[in-house]
Amino acid sequence: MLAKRVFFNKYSIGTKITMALGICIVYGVFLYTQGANPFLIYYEMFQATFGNVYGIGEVAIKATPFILTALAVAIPARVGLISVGGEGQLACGALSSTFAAVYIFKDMPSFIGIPMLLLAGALGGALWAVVPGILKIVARVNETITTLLLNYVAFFLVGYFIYGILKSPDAYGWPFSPRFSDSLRLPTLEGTRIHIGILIAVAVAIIVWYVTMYTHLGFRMRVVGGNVKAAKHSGIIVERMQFVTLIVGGAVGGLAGIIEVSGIEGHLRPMTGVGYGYIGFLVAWMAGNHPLLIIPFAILLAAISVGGNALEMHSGLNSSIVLILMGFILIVILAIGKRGGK
Amino acid sequence: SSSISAGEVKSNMGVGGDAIGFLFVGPRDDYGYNQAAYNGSEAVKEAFPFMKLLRVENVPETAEAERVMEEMIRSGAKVIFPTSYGHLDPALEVAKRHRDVVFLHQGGLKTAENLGTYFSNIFEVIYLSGVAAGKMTKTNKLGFIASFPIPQVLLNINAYTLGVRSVNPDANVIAVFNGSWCDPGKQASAANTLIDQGCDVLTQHQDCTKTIIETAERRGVMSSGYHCDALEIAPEGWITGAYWNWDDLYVNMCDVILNGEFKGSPYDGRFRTGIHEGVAKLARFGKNVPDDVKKLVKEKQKEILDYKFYPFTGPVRDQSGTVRIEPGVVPTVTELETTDYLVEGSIGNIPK
Amino acid sequence: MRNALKLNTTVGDTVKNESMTTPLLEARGITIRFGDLVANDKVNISVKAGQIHAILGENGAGKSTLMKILYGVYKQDEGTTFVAGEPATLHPPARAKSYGIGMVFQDFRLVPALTVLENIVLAMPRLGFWLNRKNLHDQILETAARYHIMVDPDAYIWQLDLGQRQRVEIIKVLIACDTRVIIFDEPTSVLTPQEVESFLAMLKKLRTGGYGILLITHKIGEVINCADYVTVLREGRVTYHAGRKNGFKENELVKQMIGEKEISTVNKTKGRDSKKIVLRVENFTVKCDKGRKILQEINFTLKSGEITGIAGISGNGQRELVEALFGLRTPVSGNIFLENINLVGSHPKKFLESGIVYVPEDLIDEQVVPGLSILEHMILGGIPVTSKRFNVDWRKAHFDMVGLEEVQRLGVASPERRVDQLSGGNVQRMVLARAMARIPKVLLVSYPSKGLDIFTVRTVHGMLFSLKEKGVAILVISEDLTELFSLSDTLIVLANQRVHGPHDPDETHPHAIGQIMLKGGEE
Amino acid sequence: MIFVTEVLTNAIRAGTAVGYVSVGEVIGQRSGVINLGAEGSMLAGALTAFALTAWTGNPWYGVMCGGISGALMSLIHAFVVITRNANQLATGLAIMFFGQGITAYFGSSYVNLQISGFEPIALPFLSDIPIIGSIFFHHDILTYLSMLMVPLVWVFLFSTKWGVILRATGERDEVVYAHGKSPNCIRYMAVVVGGFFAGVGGAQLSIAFSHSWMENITQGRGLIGVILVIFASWRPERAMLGAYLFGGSQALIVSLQGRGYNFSSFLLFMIPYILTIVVLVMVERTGWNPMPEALKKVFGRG
Ligand SMILES: Nc1ncnc2c1ncn2[C@@H]1O[C@H](COP(=O)(O)OP(=O)(O)OP(=O)(O)O)[C@@H](O)[C@H]1O
Ligand SMILES: Nc1ncnc2c1ncn2[C@@H]1O[C@H](COP(=O)(O)OP(=O)(O)OP(=O)(O)O)[C@@H](O)[C@H]1O
Ligand SMILES: [Mg+2]
Ligand SMILES: [Mg+2]
Repeated sequence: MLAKRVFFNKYSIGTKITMALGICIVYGVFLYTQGANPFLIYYEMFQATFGNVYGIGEVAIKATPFILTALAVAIPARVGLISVGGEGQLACGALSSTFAAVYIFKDMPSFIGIPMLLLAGALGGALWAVVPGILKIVARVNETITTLLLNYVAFFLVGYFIYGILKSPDAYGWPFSPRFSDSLRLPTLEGTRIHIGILIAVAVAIIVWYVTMYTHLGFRMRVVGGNVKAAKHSGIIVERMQFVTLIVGGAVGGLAGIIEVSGIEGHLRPMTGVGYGYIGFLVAWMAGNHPLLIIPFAILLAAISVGGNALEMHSGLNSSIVLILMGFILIVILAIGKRGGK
Repeated sequence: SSSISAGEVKSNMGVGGDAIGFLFVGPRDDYGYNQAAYNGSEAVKEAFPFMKLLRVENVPETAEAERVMEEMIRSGAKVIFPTSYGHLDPALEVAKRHRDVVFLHQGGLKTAENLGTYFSNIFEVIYLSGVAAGKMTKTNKLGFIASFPIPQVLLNINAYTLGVRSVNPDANVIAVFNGSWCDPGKQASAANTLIDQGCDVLTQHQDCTKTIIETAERRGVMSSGYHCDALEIAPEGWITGAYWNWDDLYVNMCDVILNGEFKGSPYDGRFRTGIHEGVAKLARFGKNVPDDVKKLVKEKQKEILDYKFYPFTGPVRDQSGTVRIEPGVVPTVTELETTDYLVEGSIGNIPK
Repeated sequence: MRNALKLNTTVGDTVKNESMTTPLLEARGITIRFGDLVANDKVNISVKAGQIHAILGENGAGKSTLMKILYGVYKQDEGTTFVAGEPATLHPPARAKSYGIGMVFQDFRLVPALTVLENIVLAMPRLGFWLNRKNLHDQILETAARYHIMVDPDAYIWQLDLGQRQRVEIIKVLIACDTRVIIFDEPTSVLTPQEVESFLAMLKKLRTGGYGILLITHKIGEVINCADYVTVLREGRVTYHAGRKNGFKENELVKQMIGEKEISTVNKTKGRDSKKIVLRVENFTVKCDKGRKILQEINFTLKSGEITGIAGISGNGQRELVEALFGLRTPVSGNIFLENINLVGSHPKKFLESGIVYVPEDLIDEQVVPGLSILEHMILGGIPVTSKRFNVDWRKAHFDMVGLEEVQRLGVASPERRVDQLSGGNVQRMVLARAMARIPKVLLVSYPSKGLDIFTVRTVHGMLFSLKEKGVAILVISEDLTELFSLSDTLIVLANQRVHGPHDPDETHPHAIGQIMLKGGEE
Repeated sequence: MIFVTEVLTNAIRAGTAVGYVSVGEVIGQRSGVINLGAEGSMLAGALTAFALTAWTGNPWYGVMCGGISGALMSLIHAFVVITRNANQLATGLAIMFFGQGITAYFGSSYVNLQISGFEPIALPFLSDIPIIGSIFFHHDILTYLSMLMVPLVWVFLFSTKWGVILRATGERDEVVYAHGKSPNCIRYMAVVVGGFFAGVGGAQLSIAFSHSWMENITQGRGLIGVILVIFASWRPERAMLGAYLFGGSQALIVSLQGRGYNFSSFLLFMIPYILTIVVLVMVERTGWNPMPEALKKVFGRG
């Protein structure tokens, strides 16, 4: 239902293409005035993102955490809850799984270790979501605010441990956790950095989509999201549903954390995944919280940041040129995709 | 036959590209660490006009850096300078995949076949600036605004403190970690607090430096510099400082590599330079620094240049008085660059 | 035209010196249509200074609509409005206000987070930049004192109960400059009997103060108590007009309101004789949303195979009662026994599983999930769900639904249609069909024929009867006495926080029930 | 300086910029619009003020233009959110990114400039009062203005007709509409004024406090300002207090370290956020949630 209101369904293919072209032209003119050749830059950006396997892989691994943090927003949104907590859930997922990888599953073979790590990450994110969940159900404190605030707390929590007990003895005093043993790293595709994380993310998106669209549970979630009173009248225990969805969303956010660490970084650092939660929130809202639409939007934003390196390198302009492009596209999409609801 | 081809690759390492890549952790105009590196890259640009320069700022110290390097390689770079400590691990990863590309990492301790690290023992100069500051302070309280308790930072605090204490055993260096590399707001805040606590000389280890020096100047206290010669912005309070000049080193490294001589050159391992090669420099003296202080510092500088003196020669004690470097011992690079303590004479704790 | 004449004659009837003055506000030939519905049909009305003009009529007769036209909320399709004899356009409300017309809405237009004083400020058209609290404070207290209205200017609206809020609304109207005419829409329906008395006293003061007052009410006692004039609306037309001079006869007024409708009992079947008590409500006390006790210590039972009707003017606790009977509202005290199991404190899920089904009044707000189809709504506490691979077996559900006798008889729209795009009547059919399809032990229905055409109403009634035949205990809430009489086997009246009855509809005259409803507890 | 004086003085120094944002955001949120883009407005204000001061040498031009550029940035937010009816939180984030990009881009040539901005002024007589004097009366003019601004905003909100209308807009816009005023128009104005304040806050940071411009100089202070409004239960004086609390926690970290105390700065940094949650829980327990009704819609109906 929400998806049906997304501008993707509202505007024809032609309109969408016109919009994309419009953005390209306006931004191209801007680049031109700044002394760069827009055609060359667009070409290089394309090359860097979709021009070869490596580029595609980079887009994919960049999109992975966006997809998951967007799902962490979209799942509670199904029952009418607005969570901004992807950021903190990612951090806590990364943190808990790092603890697990360092202290518990260090020497486990991949086939047990990796699933256990994923579980630990999901658990960490879920636990982080328990806080706003309890505050919501018991103290009736708004979940949007609490999740937002807890993002900051989570960030400092990661710093606390990384500079403290989780600091690796062989990081020469730098704030890095110990490296994950090789058996705990997600398998990657030779020659690229693509790891199975993207498959996990897409699989989770499909599961969420399937569950919300094609199961009785998803149906009941939609009822709660659509009309809490109607849900109560039809015998759904609304509070339980809200609590559980918040936590499931948290688990998915936590998954983003473990995948980022085990798939790419190899160890936890203070800046791992910082900012991904907010981008996930934007992705979710641009996609109207539709689990599958999230994927193309995540890929769009991933492509912008991957192509952004090429943009910066080949234009010779200041790195902020990329942020301008991203902000511009986001604002245009939000302004054009008129949707009811605040 | 496979061993032969591997040998070929080795000898051609870094040759044949048409671009040189530079990664900076912050903005290129931070009046500090990144600007120094950026200026070095400008020198490279001048020296090798036929090479394209690929420069990316604000590369986070995460695996994101890997992608930037890959993109540089795709765009024709065979020589890449990751200039921040946190870029080391990503660089090692990329180096594994691209054996024909040479990586020169600034400040790292781990190396690889095609990845060398270089750094400048700027602490030697910082020691000198500590000597000057120790002479200048009236309150015997010197403020040191640090970012994070990482070895490079701790090393600099220690060098400064040793310098201060060498001429003024009563003085203390108050080190505070403000938890950011470049946040002018936090810097101004920390500077003001330290001045309020009675510090009359400020220095810092941050990426951007201007705010602290200016705040000190405006509040009428003195400052020692790091990263940049900032005499102009603090005509009254400037004492002296340590700054980088990477130009010649960068150009020389590129020269060596582009000639196919990376292997076997000083740069294919851990290369450390410093005051002797002119990468780390002592800044000009401020106008209020008396001649005897200038003379003292010059003398110490000469001792270091003549290898008669090394700042970290033991005994070096930490805050609790425990001897960390035994008397007469000259620590190794690894020992220094893994420093995890503050020396006697510095106030402040390494935050957890 | 006939109406206009009628109005003229009535003007002639009024007190002499009044007849000389021109009406403060007058409307002639007002017609307004909402789609096909003619909400007001050539209505004439006028009010003079120092006059209380009461307007009576059934629900949906068009009273509020007429008042909203006079206050400029709606723009009439035909007809003219006059202020002090001059033709004047009243739309939008800001203009009506500038002509000195004020209105006290039934759903108060107040901002709960602001204080009384601030709410009043909002309504004051001419006021400088600064808020002179002291001055305003005095001004409010002075106005309040003049009409014996008690308000605390510094209290927050959210702290006030409904009666107090109404007083704020009244002061808001009074304090605005130059208000001459005040329109009250069902002011007393939210008040306790004591409050009603002081309200009426205040009205009389206002009359003495020279205001023209238009008063909508359902309570004839109030009309007789204070009105100078009465107009009865039925189906958008003025059907009756009388001045105090002629005297108001209670029975006549009730008759004019309800009309000459025959109360048809044709379909009514006697329930089975062996009536077993299914639901027993004991010492039940319920609070309304505002925290006021709206029902106190009530007791009644529902028997299988019997329809119990609940009569009463809306706002007397009907809504709260059924919500509590479905677990949506926890009672302050008391018990609900469903076949000797106490359900108090359980979740609605338990109530539903135990066999209680509830059809609420506001279907759009409480039953419609935006975006979902009829079929999807039908399984929400309706037709039983069979699962197929984690999912509802929608094909079977579709098949089941189409096959349902209730669905066919009620003519529920096709299963794929989105419910949020249905008309109110069609939503009602769907909800009723769903409730009946469950064959519950107890069926709670609020306003079962709201928004339905005559034919469907008959059908619905017929279905309720056949459910009754199957032994279901049914509770019907309605304000429409005709409907209640035609459905119920036993009637109870909610008024004044209490249950009155049970009455046997066959042995009671509707007017008697109406009296209880209108007069509250004073039997 | 004694410990308390030192911490409080520096709390005010470090908190003022955030205080401007927060008090401005009180105005915006009271009208029913939350603007996470305040971060972008603050950056725009910081850059514009710095650039103007560098060009003209007169910091007052900087403050004015800084405020105006902050207002312009928030105008985008107002348009997308009020006219185009987009999600407020998402739009605010987008504007934050946009603001970061555009200011970093156009600001890069200003980083190394030196300006003569506002200097601290010791107020005559007042600054001589022991303790109080050194805490409150040794600041720059924008800090004094911010202290003055709090009662002004308070008076505006609670003692003027337009303040009442503004608050009513955030609660029940239909009531405001019924009284003949356009809620959207009021919201536009409130958001733009909030942006202006954020811009001045940025200006305070760049030309009065740090005398520097650096890309992303605000480092999330704008977002914190927005969050503090919730902590402050939408009251300007508490918002300012919250800003001082935030500045104070920063100052405390330095003060304690300078005295050699060992503690975790990470835990200290968490305090303002955890405190906000605690305040929210306590507010909920009183049964009356001061959040403007219109914002409740933004924050979801569940
Ligand atoms: N805005 C509207 N759009 C469509 N129909 C309307 C609208 N307002 C009222 N109606 C319809 O006009 C008719 C008259 O409604 P009105 O509210 O005037 O009745 P009323 O006499 O005030 O009834 P009550 O006693 O319940 O207040 C009703 O059938 C109602 O459904
Ligand atoms: N736009 C509309 N379309 C259809 N029905 C409407 C519309 N607006 C109102 N109604 C219905 O008309 C009826 C009366 O609406 P209205 O807004 O006039 O209430 P009211 O008369 O002020 O209330 P009261 O019954 O208390 O006098 C209600 O049943 C409402 O559901
Ligand atoms: Mg009505
Ligand atoms: Mg009405």
